[in-house]
Amino acid sequence: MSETATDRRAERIRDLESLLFVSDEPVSSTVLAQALDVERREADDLCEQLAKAYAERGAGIVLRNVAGGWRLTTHPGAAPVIEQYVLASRHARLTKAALETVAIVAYKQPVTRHQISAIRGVNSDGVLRALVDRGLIDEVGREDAPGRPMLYGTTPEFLERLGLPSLSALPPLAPLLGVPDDDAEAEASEDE
Amino acid sequence: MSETATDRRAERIRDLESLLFVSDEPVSSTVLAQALDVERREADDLCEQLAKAYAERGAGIVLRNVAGGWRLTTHPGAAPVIEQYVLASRHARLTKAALETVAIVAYKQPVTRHQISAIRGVNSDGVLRALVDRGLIDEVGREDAPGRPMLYGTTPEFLERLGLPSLSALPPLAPLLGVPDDDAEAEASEDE
Amino acid sequence: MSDDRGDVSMTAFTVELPAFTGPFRALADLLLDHKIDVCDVAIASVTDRFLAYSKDAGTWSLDEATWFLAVCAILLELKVGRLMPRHEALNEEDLLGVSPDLIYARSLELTAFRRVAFDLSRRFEDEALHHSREAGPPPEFAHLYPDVLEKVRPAMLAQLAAGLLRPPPALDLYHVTPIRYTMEEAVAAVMTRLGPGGRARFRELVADCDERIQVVVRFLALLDLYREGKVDLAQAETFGEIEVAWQGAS
Repeated sequence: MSETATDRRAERIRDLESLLFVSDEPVSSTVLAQALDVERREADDLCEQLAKAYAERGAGIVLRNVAGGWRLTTHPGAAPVIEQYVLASRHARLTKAALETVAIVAYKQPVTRHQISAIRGVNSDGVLRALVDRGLIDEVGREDAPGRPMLYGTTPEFLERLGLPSLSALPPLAPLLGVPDDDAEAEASEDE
Repeated sequence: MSETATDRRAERIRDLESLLFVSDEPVSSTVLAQALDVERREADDLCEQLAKAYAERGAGIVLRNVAGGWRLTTHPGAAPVIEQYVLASRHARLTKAALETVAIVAYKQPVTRHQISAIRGVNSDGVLRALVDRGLIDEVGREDAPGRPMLYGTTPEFLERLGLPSLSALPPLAPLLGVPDDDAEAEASEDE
Repeated sequence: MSDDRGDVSMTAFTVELPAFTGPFRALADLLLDHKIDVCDVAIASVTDRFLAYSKDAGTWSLDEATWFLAVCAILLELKVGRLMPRHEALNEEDLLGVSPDLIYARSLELTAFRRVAFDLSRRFEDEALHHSREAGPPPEFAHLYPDVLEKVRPAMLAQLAAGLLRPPPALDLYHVTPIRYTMEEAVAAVMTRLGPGGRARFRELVADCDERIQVVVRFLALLDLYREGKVDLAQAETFGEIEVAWQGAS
């Protein structure tokens, strides 16, 4: 009886850890409670237990309660190693998720948060907020639709950083979509 | 002295965990070794130790060697909770034709579109392009033959999506060929 | 001796195509070896050229004409097999006259790939339960890279956007005019018009066709039925009426 309860608690902590791991923003205890199917208070308890476990074993991950909820981050002691790794990384400094999101906004603007998530197939709220924080995209108005959702577009800074004079200087998408490619166009014009 | 060594190892595991946490792709042991200032072999050892620690405490995070590097992912048992939380499962299922084609590319690479069609007995152009769009296979060069047909191979993402460390970890095809065929035996004995 | 003469003449017969320029015999070898995609070759223009060549040469060798026709027939069959959707049963080795052993080996190979594909699908599914973290370094490290677009090129964004916005590929027939007629339909139409034990002229079998491509598909269906021994074809004179007679079991 008690063993089953312990097992269930262990399983919930496991699920909690997974959930916090994939999240790119603080998760409120309300959301955690809903996802784990527990009371809000228990969600906070579970977080505290997990945070304590990390601290006790001197883990590279720490769990913090910050504004807006619970968030995993790296141990401050590991900062020098992380900084070196991040700076040495040959990859673009934006994550794949961020690059995908900024690409969609660039080509589909003005676009809603919901449209972006639908195109990417994953919730993009956190990534969107990070891009706004970075000044690459911004709120540009509200859609004339029920709920009047916020519309997003790229900023002048985005163009400046890319070295583009205007949005029309973005490479055209049509040839990459494969539909009317160069060959097809050539053939079409021959037919005329 | 011994205590200091243990402390240092614990610190390295902490740094390793932090580093893997911030990375959005598999990290090779070469890169890890450089970041942690250890031998490559020790980097692998540390990863194995961390992976074991996760497994033993039934953590929500697992550490595995996939697509040529070490990568943290969530525990499969937490998948239902995660999938509910992150909107939708990202990857649509592959059709039978797509699976068959990606299998042929995996084992026969580099391979031309035409060779694939010849093995499958049906035109495979559409399915091949869909697999390229999904990032599972890619153009890897051109055959040195008339017409210089495009050659296809699998991508690192393919290995990642399969959770395999490298192509050599694919299950061997030979036993599945069943009936021993004379040519294969002749070739095998020539090799000896 | 006559064989040799045929060879010499066929070597002299050259073609000029986007995919290949040179002796037709060499082209045929490359096609049959799968070194060149049969879909990249316009067989009609090869045929036109052959007729012109034969006329110019002034002499007709039965051997070379037969060889040419046989090769063209095989190429057409291969091409139909490649272009027609859902014609799964086509076995290219049958057409190429390769040994039954090789056909058997080829079918074993495909079976092996199918089994491996099943194994891969299970691995894909198991692996889909693992989720990775895409968020990158936490905001504490944002100061490290003030210009996040430093290594980003516009072309890279275009590629990403295209990958996400591209419509899912439909049935792929990009290299041919859209074919709205299927072999199944055409076979059914031919059989209906013939009826069991019936006879008809080809002209009658295609009387209801609106487009040339529909006639072509129906003709291919007829060839398919002929290959399966279900119909017999007879043509008394060149460009004369083709008589079709049902030979099927029922």
